[in-house]
Order: sequence, then C-alpha cells, then structure tokens
Amino acid sequence: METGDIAWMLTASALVLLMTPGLAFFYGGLVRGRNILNTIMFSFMAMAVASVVWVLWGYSLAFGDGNAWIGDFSHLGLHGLDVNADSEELLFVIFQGMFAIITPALITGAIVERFKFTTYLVFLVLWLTFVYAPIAHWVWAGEGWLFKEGALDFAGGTVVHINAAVAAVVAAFLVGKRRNPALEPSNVPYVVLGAGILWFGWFGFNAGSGFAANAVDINAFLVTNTAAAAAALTWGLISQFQFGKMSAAGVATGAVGGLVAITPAAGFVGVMGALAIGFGAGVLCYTAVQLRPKIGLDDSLDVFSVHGVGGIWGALAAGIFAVEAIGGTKGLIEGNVGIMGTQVIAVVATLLYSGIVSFIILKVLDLIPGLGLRVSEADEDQGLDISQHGERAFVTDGAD
Amino acid sequence: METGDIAWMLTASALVLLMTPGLAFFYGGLVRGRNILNTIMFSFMAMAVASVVWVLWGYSLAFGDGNAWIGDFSHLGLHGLDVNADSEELLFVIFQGMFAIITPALITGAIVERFKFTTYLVFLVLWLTFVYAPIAHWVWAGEGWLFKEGALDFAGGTVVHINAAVAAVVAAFLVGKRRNPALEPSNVPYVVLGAGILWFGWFGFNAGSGFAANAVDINAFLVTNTAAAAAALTWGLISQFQFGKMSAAGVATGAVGGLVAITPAAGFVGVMGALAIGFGAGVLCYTAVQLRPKIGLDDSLDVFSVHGVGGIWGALAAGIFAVEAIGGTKGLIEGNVGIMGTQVIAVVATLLYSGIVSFIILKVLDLIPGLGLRVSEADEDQGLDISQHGERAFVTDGAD
Amino acid sequence: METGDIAWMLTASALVLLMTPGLAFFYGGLVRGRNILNTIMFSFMAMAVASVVWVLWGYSLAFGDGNAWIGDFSHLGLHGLDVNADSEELLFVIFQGMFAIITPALITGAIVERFKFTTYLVFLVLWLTFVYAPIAHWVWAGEGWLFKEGALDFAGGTVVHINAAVAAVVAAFLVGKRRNPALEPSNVPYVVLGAGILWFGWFGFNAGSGFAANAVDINAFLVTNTAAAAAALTWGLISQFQFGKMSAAGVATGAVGGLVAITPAAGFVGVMGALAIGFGAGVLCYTAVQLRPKIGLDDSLDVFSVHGVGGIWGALAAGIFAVEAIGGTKGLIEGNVGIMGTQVIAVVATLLYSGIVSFIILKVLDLIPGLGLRVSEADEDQGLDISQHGERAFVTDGAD
Amino acid sequence: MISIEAIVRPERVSQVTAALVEAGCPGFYYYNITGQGRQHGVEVFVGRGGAMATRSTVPKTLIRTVINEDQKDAIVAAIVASAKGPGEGDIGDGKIFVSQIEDAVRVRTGDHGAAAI
Amino acid sequence: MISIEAIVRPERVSQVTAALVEAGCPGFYYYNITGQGRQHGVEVFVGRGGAMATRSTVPKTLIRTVINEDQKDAIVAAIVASAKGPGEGDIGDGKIFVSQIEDAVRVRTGDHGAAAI
Amino acid sequence: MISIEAIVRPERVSQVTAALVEAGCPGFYYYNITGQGRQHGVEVFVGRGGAMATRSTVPKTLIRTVINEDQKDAIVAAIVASAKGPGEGDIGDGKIFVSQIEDAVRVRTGDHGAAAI
Ligand SMILES: Nc1ncnc2c1ncn2[C@@H]1O[C@H](COP(=O)(O)OP(=O)(O)O)[C@@H](O)[C@H]1O
Ligand SMILES: Nc1ncnc2c1ncn2[C@@H]1O[C@H](COP(=O)(O)OP(=O)(O)O)[C@@H](O)[C@H]1O
Ligand SMILES: Nc1ncnc2c1ncn2[C@@H]1O[C@H](COP(=O)(O)OP(=O)(O)O)[C@@H](O)[C@H]1O
Repeated sequence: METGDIAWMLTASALVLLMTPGLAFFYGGLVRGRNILNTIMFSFMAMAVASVVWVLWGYSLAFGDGNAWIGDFSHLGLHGLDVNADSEELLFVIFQGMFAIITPALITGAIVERFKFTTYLVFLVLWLTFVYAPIAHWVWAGEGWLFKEGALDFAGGTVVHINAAVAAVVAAFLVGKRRNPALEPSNVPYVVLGAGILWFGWFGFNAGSGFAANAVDINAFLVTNTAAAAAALTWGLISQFQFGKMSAAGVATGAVGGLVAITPAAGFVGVMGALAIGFGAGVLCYTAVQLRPKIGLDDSLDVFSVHGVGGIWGALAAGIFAVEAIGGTKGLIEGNVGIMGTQVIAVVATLLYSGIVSFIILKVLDLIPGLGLRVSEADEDQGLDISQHGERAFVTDGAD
Repeated sequence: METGDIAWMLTASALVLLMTPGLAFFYGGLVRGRNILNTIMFSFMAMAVASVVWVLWGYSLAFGDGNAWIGDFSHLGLHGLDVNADSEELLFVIFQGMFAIITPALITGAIVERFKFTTYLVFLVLWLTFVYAPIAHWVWAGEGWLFKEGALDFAGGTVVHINAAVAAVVAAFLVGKRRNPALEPSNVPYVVLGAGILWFGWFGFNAGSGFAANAVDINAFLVTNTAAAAAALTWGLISQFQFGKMSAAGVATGAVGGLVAITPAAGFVGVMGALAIGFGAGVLCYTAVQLRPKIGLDDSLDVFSVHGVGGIWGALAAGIFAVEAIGGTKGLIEGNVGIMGTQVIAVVATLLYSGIVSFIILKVLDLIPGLGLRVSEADEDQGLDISQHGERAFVTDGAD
Repeated sequence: METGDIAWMLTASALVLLMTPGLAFFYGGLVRGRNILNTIMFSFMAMAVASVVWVLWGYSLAFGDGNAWIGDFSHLGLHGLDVNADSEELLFVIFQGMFAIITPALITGAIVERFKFTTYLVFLVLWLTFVYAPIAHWVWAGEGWLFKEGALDFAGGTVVHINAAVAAVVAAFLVGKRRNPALEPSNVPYVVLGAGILWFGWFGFNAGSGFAANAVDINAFLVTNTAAAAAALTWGLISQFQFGKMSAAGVATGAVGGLVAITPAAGFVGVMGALAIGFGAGVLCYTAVQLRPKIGLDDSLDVFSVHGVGGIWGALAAGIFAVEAIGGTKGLIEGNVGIMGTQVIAVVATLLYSGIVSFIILKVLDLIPGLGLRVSEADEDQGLDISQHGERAFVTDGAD
Repeated sequence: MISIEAIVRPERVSQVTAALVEAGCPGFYYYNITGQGRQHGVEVFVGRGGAMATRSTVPKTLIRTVINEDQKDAIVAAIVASAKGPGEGDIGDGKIFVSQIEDAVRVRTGDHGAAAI
Repeated sequence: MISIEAIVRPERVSQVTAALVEAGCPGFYYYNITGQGRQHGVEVFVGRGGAMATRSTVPKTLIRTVINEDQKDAIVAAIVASAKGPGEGDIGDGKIFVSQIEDAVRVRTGDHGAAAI
Repeated sequence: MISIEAIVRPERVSQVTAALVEAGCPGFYYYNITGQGRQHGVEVFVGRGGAMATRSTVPKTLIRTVINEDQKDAIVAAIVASAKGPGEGDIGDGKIFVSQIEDAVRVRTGDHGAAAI
C-alpha cells in the first residue's frame, strides 16, 4: 500500500467518524427541545460502545475467516494482527469500525423521545454482534455469501442503510408511539449543520470504500457529491412546487437521501447515473416521508423513508446504472439483467435477517426486568434530557 | 499523479466543500433570529444547485478548450472524461466544482433578510453560467486571456472573491435596503463556528490550489494560516484600542479577511509576506467595514468590505510580495514593476465584467413576472424563515 | 518525504487546527450564557496570537538548535528555511504550530468567567515564549534533555497536557474564585459538538505525530479511537451506576480524558493497552472531577482533573504498556522498569518548570498597572461577553 | 373583565389551550417561566456526572387569557381539568391566579372594553 | 398607578418603544410570548417539506409599562398609533390590557408610590 | 391576596429567591425580560468591532410571587434588601410593582383562595 493510499484512508476514516456527531446534530435538531441531548447522546454513545465492541470481537466476527455466514473468533481483541506486518489490515479495521459506529446510530432516529437509554446501550452491543457483524460478513468478507454472489454494494447500502432502516422500523413498532410529538423541529440550524457534516464525512464513507487513492475513489467522490446535490435540489423543488415554500429541514433530508442512495452505487456508476440516482432518491424519499404518517408507525425521524427507501433504491439503481468501464460490472442499462436478481436477493436477505433478529433482540430486552424499551410516562413528559441524563440542553434563564 | 497527490486533492476538495456550511453559519449568525434559516439556506442551496450546474455545463464552459474568453460545450455532462483514463481531470472537476459552490454563496451576505428565495435559485444558475464560468476560464484555463497575461491568482482572489464582492454590491443596490435591520448579530457563536470551519476549509482552498502535495502547497498552507492569524489579531487589536473591547464577530471577520487576502498570493509569497498581507487585510477590511454605513448601500454583511477589499488587496499584494524562489515570479519588491500592471488589469477586468453582467442578470430577474428580487413587506417583517421556508429556526417555547 | 506523507501531514495539521474551535465550543458550552462568547474567544484568539508568535520566534526557540534547554534565534521569522529545499521542515513548523495554539487554549478552562481578556492576550505571548517553547524543546528537539533521556511522549502528554494543566492550576489559584458560578452548564450540545470535533481532530494530533503515513501512525489512529471510546464509556457507566443517569457533559469529558491519556502513548502501545489506558483515564479523571470541589480551587472547567490527571496517567501508562514491537521501546509489562523513572522525571520536570514560570508570569501581569488578572466585580456580574467584547452571544428577544 | 393566569407543566400546554378554545376563550398567550412552589425541584448533574444537586426551580409555562367576568368559572374549570397530568393530580400541576382588568383596547380598531377582547 | 400591557407584533417593538419614550413613559420592559387571537395562525412545514400544518399560535411581544393614571390616555394612544403595521390595521396587530397597580417600590432607594416609577 | 413583581438584575436572582424563601414566600416564578428605565442602556458593538452603539434596553429578570396581604411588607423588604448589588444601590437595581389578586386556584386540588397559594 502506498503512503498516498494510507494517507487517504486515514483521512477517510476520520471523516466517517465525524459523521456520527454530524448525525447527532441532524437528529438532535429534529426533536423537541427537551429531548435534544438524549437524541445527541444516542449517536455519541454509539461512538463509545461500537468502537470498543469492534476491537474486542466485532471485527473478528465480521471479517474473521469463518464461513459464508459469519466470521470467527480468530481476531478477538485484534489478536494476531501485527502493528507492522498487518498495518494494512489494521487500517481496514479502523475504517470498517467507523461504519460499525454509525449504523446503529442511524437506527435511533426511529425511537427518539421515548426509548430507555440504558436499554439502548445493551441493544447496541447485541445488535452489533448479532445483526451488524453477520451482514457485514455476508457482503464484504471474502467468504461472505453475498460477496460471492457478486452483489454490488460499494460502500454499504445494504449493510449500513437498509440494515439500519429495517431495525428502525422494528424498534419503532415495538417501542410504540410518542405521547406528545411536536408539530415542528425545534432546532433547524442543527439539522442543516448535521447535514453539512454528513455530506462532508460521506466523502470518506464512499470515496474511501475503494480503499485507495485512485480513479475509482475519485469517481466515487464525484458521484457522491452529485447525487447529494441532485437529491437536495429535487426535494427542495418538489416542496416548493407543492407548497410554495422550500423547507430547510427538507432540503437537508433530501441531501442525506441522495447520499444514502449513491452509497451502494458509488463505485459502479458515472456522473449521469449519479444525477439519476439523486433525482430518484429525492422523489422516492420525499414520497415516503409524505406517506409515513398514514401508516401510523412512529418512525419518528423517518429512518425508513430515508435510509430504507433510499438504500433500496440505491441498491437497485447500482444494478440499473452500473457501467462496466467504471466498476467492472455491467448494469441493466448495459444489458446485464441478471445483476438485478442479485441485488434483489441482497436487499431481501438484509430486510429479513435484520428485521427478524432485531425483533428478537428488542423483544428480549423488553422482557428483562430492569430494562424494558420505554421510559415511564412521567419521564417522557418531563423530557428525556432530564430524566435520562440529568441535564438540560440549554439553560436560557439568564438567572439560572 | 501520485497517490499522495490524489489523497491530498480528495481531502482538499472535501475541505472546500465544508467551507460552504461554514459560510452558512458565519452569515447565519450575523442576521436577525427570524432570518437565520433563510441565510443558511442561501449557502446550502448553492451546494445543491452549483454541483448540478457544474457537472452539466459549468465545468465545460469554464474549462473546455474554447477561446480566450470562454470554454465550450465539449464536456457537457462531463462527456468525454473517462473515469479511468481521465481521473486526474475528474479530480480537477471536483476541486473546481467546490469553488463554483462557494463563490455565489459569498454574494448572499449582501442580500440577506429581504431577497426572494426562488429568484435566488434562478440567479444561481444564471450567474454561474454567465459570470463565474467565463471569469474562471479567463484566469485558470490554459486558453484564458488573463492566464496568458500571467496574472497571479493562486487560489481565486479575482475569480472567487472580487467577483463575488462586486456582484454583491450590485445585488445589494438593486434589491434595496432592509426595512428593519437589527442593531446586533443574533448568534455570535455561529459566527465564530463558521469562521473556524472556514479557516479549516481554507487550507484545502489554498493549499489544494497547487494540485499536488508538494513544497508549493506546504508553503501555501503555512502562509494561509499566518495571514488569517495576523488579520484576526490586527482587527481585534484595532477594535480594542479604539473602543476598549474586542469584538468576537470582528475577530472572526478579520480572520476571514486575512484568508481572502492571502488567497491569490498563497503560491507566491513567503511567511513574511503573509504577515504583511494579513496585517494589511486587517487594517483595510476593518476600515472598509467602518466606512460602509456611510455609503448608504445595505451590503448587509459587508461582502465588499471583506471579499472585495480583501481580494483587491490580496491581488495587489501578490504582485508586491511575490518571491521568485517560491512561485517562480518576481514581485514588486524584487523589482518586477510590470507585474503590478497585470494584477491591476485582472482586478479591473473582473470588477467590470462581473459588475455589468451581474447587473443585467438581476435586472432581468426583477422584471420577470412571478420572480422579482424582493419579498413583500409583510414577508420581510414576518421574517424570511417563515415566509420563504415555512419554518422557524428555533422553537424555544417549551410548550410548542 | 513521499507525497503520501505530505498529504497526511497537511491533513493532520488542518485537523489539529480545527481542535481549537472545537475546544472553544467544548469550553463555551460549560459556562454561563453571559460568558459563552468570552470563553470561545479565549480559544479563538489563541489561534491568532500563537500562529504569529510561532512563525516570528516561537518555532526558533522551540526547535532551533540551541542547547539541551532551549532553542535559539536562528530561525526568527522562519529565517533560513527555504520554501523548496526545506519544505519538510516547513511542514514540521506547521504541524508543531498547531500544538502551540491549542496548548495555551487548554489553560483557559481554569480561568473562565472572570479573567481579564487583554491580560490574557499578553499572557499568551509570554507563556508561549517562556514556558511552551522550552518544554517543547526539552521533549521533542533533537538536542532536548528529555528527548535524550528517552522519555516517551509521542504526541504531547507532557508538553501539551501536563504543561497546560499545571499552568491552569496556577492561574486558577492566582485569579481566584468566581463570584457567582452557575449550577449547570448552559449549552450541553456545544459541549458534545466540541468533544466530537476534538475527537475528530485528535486523529491528526496523534496519528500525525509519527510525521508519516505509515504503520506507526495507523496504530496511533486505532489506539486513539479506542482509548477515547473506552474512557467515554467508562465515565458514562460510572455516572450511571452511581446516580442512575448518564451525563452527556460527562461522557464528552470522558472522551476527552481518554484522548489526553492516549496522547503520550499512542506510538508505543497496542489496542489492548489503549483499552486499559482509556479505562484508567475514565476512572481517574472522573474521580479527580469529583474531588476537585473539595479542594476549593476554582479550576472552573476541570483542566487539571482532565488534562493533568489524564496526562500524568498517560505518561505513566506509556511506560507501563509500551510494546517493543510497536514503538521500539519496552514498557514495564515487558520488563523495562527503568522506563518508569524516565517518565516520572519528565512529568515532574514539566510540573515544576511550568508551575513556577507560569506563576511568575501571572504574578507580574497582575502587578502591571492597567493589566491585572481579574475583571471588576461589576464586569463579572454583567458577564464577560458584554464587558470584554461588547457583544451578547445570543439575541433571543425577537424584537431586538 | 378579568385576567386568568395559569401556571402549568410545559407538556400540558397543548391540552390546556385546546380546552380554552373549546370553552369559548377569545384569545390567550403563553410564555416560559421558571417556577418554584411545593414541588421539590429536580435533580441535575453538576460536575459532569460526578455529582448531582437539586435545582429547586422547574420549567413551567404561564398561559394567560383576559375574558369577561361571566366566563370565569367555565374557563377556570376548563384549565383545572386539562392541566392535570394523567392520574390523580400531582404536586407541580400548577396554579391559577385571577385578577381584575380595567380596560382592553384592540390596536387594529381602537375598540375599548368588552368589545376588544 | 396603572399597568399597561401591550401585545404587539415583534417587528413593531422598536416603533412602539420609541413612541412610549416620546409620550413621556418613565420605563417599560418587554418579553416574547406566543399568542393566539383572531389571527388564524401561520402555515408551517411538518414532515420536512412533505406536508404543511397550521400552527394556531404566532410569536408576539408583550410590552409593559407602569405609569400614573393621568398618562394613561396618552400612552394608550401612542401604542395604538405605533403598533399598527403599514396600512389600515390588520388582524393580529395586537391588544392592550389596562389594570390597577397598588404600589411601586424603587429598589435602589426604597421609594414608594408615584415617586418610584 | 396580592401580587408582587420584582424586576431585578439577572445576576441577583439567586440572592433574591433565597431571600424570598427565607421570608416565608410560598412560591414564585421568574422569567427574562428586556427593560428600559433610568439606566442608560449598554454599549454594544455594531459593525463587527467597527463601531459601538448604545442599546437602550438591558436584560433583567422579573420575579413574581403571589402572597397574602399580611406578608407584603416582609416580602418587599426582603426583595429590596437582596436585590441590591454590592455597595450603595445603583441605577438599574430594579423596581417592584404590587397589585391585587382576586383569587387563586390550585390545579391539583381545585382549592380556592388563600389555601391555594
Ligand atoms: N405563591 C405563588 N406565587 C407565584 N407563583 C407560584 C406560587 N405558588 C406556586 N407558584 C407557581 O406554580 C407552580 C406550581 O406550584 P406547586 O406548588 O409546585 O404546585 P402544587 O400547588 O400542585 O403543589 C410553581 O412551580 C410556581 O411556578
Ligand atoms: N382575550 C385575550 N386574552 C389574552 N391575550 C389575547 C386575547 N386576545 C388576543 N390576545 C393576544 O393578542 C394577540 C393579537 O390578537 P388578535 O385577536 O390576533 O388581534 P386583533 O384584535 O387585531 O384581531 C394575540 O396573538 C394574543 O396573543
Ligand atoms: N415605569 C416602569 N414600568 C415598567 N417597568 C419599569 C418601569 N420603570 C422601570 N422599569 C423596569 O425596571 C428596570 C429598572 O429600572 P431603572 O429605572 O433602571 O432602575 P432605578 O429605579 O434603580 O433607576 C428597568 O430596566 C425596567 O425594566
């Protein structure tokens, strides 16, 4: 590995780490003022918990040799990875670890303003172990069955986004609706700040996924930026045409939807494909956000509408728009019909596995005495910042 | 291109992208609370619109071969740029695209709190096409006439800062004064946050403009940091001596002024030149900010005083302080009087072209029915966050 | 130096620069609303002042040849460093300059809400000259006596953290207690934002300290992330077990404590050592924060509890957990008892020198007419944002 | 005319304002206050997770409406019914203060007295 | 002594306070409130651009001044004149409530009554 | 029952509320206001360090308590004593307004009158 590749991968890893504080503010701005800190902490604690789980056993389970379904325990505590001889693999451990942080953090958008914080910490450990690690193994480990199937997932459409989105739906369903949701987000600048940081960090996420500083990653960078912009613009314009105003929270969400959708495709499509993917993400995620309230599921911050719909669209779009000259794989447009089947299998497998296992984990946590998914009504009314963290986000009474 | 150069240019591009959210907060903090979101969205939507325009036709117009005045349509939709063979040019497309985002965003400081948002979106498209692309071509394309003249503009003093500043003056003039400007900025921490992000991102802006990870860019990084610091310090000390207090918004603005001024010079001057440039920027931009209210033009956030004055000073200072041993060009101090003429021509050409064409674009937009530059009085009074975006920045009533 | 190394070091330098705005918000969120801006400005002005001092004489004093105790004036104004021939050294100037910014900024946590701002600016200049530069010379310059002793300080445990922490104690002692400290932090999201930015930037701080993109720095990156996570988690869990709630400000502080502790060790220990160091930092810094109010010293934002205790623990832990296969030095666990002595000497020397010289500087400043350490009672009551900067952080009265 | 000021829990405001509208209240406004009464305050962290202290004050919202004398009982009853949390009524549920208003003026029209509210 | 409370549009506050000073008002204060009256609220986005809803309440500012009885008419007139937006007067321009104040005390001196205001 | 409204410097609030509790005040609340009186405002930067202007209004906090008539003098005295800054008493130390309250209701129990406060 050249020093340039190392330099870029260190940078990319740092960028992906920053996405999680970015997500903290993106989500934090969307909730009521009395739950901002709790929402931020959902993401921040993912940095603390997942980093530790990852080096202890997560990496080994995900990328240890194992079999087609799961890794093994050969690298527990990163055992057997020599700092000098295996530095390239350690760099891979780092970069992949950042993905293991943000994926469960994404889930939390569905459960804000009512989920019990201690239970969440336990959930983090179990979900990384039993859901994230296996799916990462399937898709990205050399032994993984979806890897062998040739499923296209450049930077984590299935592993990260669809996976998180289906777990989000399950969690929102099990924890139930909020008692008293606000009409509007309480801090839209935080939403935009978060989206800006996510957009910035996503360059590491996608353009780092080729694990080199080369043509593939340059292209991944370009298509990432293009799709984000196209989706943000699409979202903004739809809301402008429909209501005569352009929602800032909407445009920020649109950008994230575009970034989600380009994620699996970033190594396979060109800039025109990226425009199409971004445009599609704008339309589809917007529609999904509009429809969600009708379903009656309180996926509070639309995790499924953005990461699920965006991720599925991206996985299919990777199949549709893949260009052989870019990523070595022909897409539907270039006549490769078969790729669509593989993509559908990858999506469905992720939906099913993550849905079922996330359900089991949460059900068990709900039944364990002392845990349980939901805070008390009084705690919810008072706000989770005080009830779970003993803090107020903002002290505005000058006198306090 | 070595992997190290690619690594740095990917990083630099990401850094420049982040400048625009940084600018969003820098500007956002300076306006009234009821216009914060709108001000932030001016910058954020530049990311969405300019990224799309850039890959569709902006890049081709700016850097397609064409003639001395303008590129051509040979790279519409990045046509003809192969992901593998032309990856270096694609990297250039990315990096330059980030400049096309922030330049029009800079303009918006002059028109906050009253400019109609839909018209702004159309303005973005037209201005990038008819003003930004040609001037970028003049200065940076191999065919460009100012490039051939040997004008020194390392990272965009004319193309970005002077260009944006004169458009800002024209726009402020045409849209007219605010009805009800606030006495003070409403969120100074945002101003400092924005300045911090801008300072950080500017390392990509300037030290990426050599398009390599080499001695020139190392020097550019060093002089960028030095000039920013010197200007911030100068500004702070002047306000301290004059009023006995040190304005935080002032110091932040000073830093930005220093960054603007070093931009054209970063590849040509050494650290002593940088100190002089930063000091000069502090004094000149501060004076310009002080004088502006007397002119009666509501360039609300002092775009001209900072980017115009700073940019002109920087363009001239590049000529004055250029050191042959650094950038290959002698400056005035080293006896090259001729360079000053070239610099003046570059500045004046930019002022004239940008001023005239920006005026025409805005005049036309003002006359088109359904567009027009200014929101209604009622919308302005209510605040543009609600009237243009249907959102409040902050919901502080715990009950809402 | 390969382009990849340059690319990484430019990135790392930018990351370290960003830490100071991060610190501004980390500290800013912890104070009363009427002192937020002043607290932010303490950090921001360190960027302005230290950058200038560094290129003028700081670098020369710290890294000019000199003797075992101090550099010389051979590089005043970076004299003698050629932009092309010495670009590698200029890169070192940049990277080290960022450390010279953040170190005095760290001190300010001890003196917020009452220290006179003009005096602080003078203090910055003196402290960098008479405290920071010599200690940096001792530890990192080839001639430095601690360097020759073989003291392990990879990225600045002594030079940065212990040094700042003892100066903080001295400053808190001399300036005295706040009249009217708040019960709670006024803006916890700022605290978390700051911690997120610090965590991100610290990758540059630590993984840049090998000055290359290689195996040592990859490992440094990994252990940095691991220790931060382990300490944040430890802190959170202790507060959860002790009080049944998990403080967000606490978790953020824990992360910083972990980052401090791994700093001297990052080039010498592996991931298991990092877990132990992070865990230790969580326990020790938490305990120190709990004990501090009993001492009656108003080290307002616990600089010593976090940077002092964390830094000392890290310096010792570097000795304990050093692995020969990683950094070339055996630690205590590998049987090298002698190393502990060297580490203790380095810690004690820093404590003594920084303590004594910081005391002298502050005493002198206190006596100079027109300076003095403390603002008037009226200014303190009114808040330092208005009294020192003529600004309010937030204008929340919609009418203002 | 009388003024009714109701200090309630922030999370009950939407229920209370809905009850006001239903009871025929012509207008009202509310704002955040920080209050202290019999409720024994709230435990908060000081020292970043290292210690807790009781902040004796709690956030409340004050809702005020100016009405005609004859609406008084209906409005007070509506507030009392809607301001209670689920269950029996807890300490901190709030308090209502009634006082006299001498006159009201509508800015738009200059109307005085009962016609203005 | 009487208390005058004027609920006005936030963007009119500087005009109203200027008018108060001109009318000889000895002091005043103001704060943000959220109000609901005849004004039919404001359309806001919910669901990030995907839907709009009407928030029935709008931001207002309450300006209060305590004055001597004899200043009442002048002060009320000053407020009415300055609180209206440009044009005829619109719904939402505001409302004024007048009530009795029994006593005033100046903290600095301990003065009571009319001397204190 | 009477209402006591004390406008004080924000930095004195904890002293004033402590004094209220000590004087036997059954409850109170406070909120931020922006006030203008004899105090000549505050100098602030406009134009980013390039110019200063006087903002005529200053931040204050209003503390209100509703008490029985017989507590009035004790409470007012407690406020006057605690609201002053160190020293003699300065312009801007604050003002107290006293007015009549007709009735009070405790939401939790529905109690009226003196029993409710
Ligand atoms: N005498 C009073 N004067 C002013 N405000 C009061 C008074 N008593 C209570 N309050 C306000 O009412 C709120 C609720 O009062 P509290 O005594 O806690 O409720 P409860 O009457 O149900 O025990 C308090 O937080 C405070 O804001
Ligand atoms: N009866 C009332 N009691 C308390 N506040 C009121 C009352 N009526 C109106 N308000 C306040 O006055 C503001 C303006 O009233 P509104 O009815 O909208 O104006 P207009 O009288 O011009 O139609 C409202 O937003 C509300 O805050
Ligand atoms: N007549 C008044 N009506 C309403 N508020 C007043 C009045 N006079 C003073 N205030 C409030 O009291 C505060 C202190 O008054 P000020 O005149 O500055 O103090 P002092 O009486 O000590 O000179 C002012 O900032 C303002 O908020």
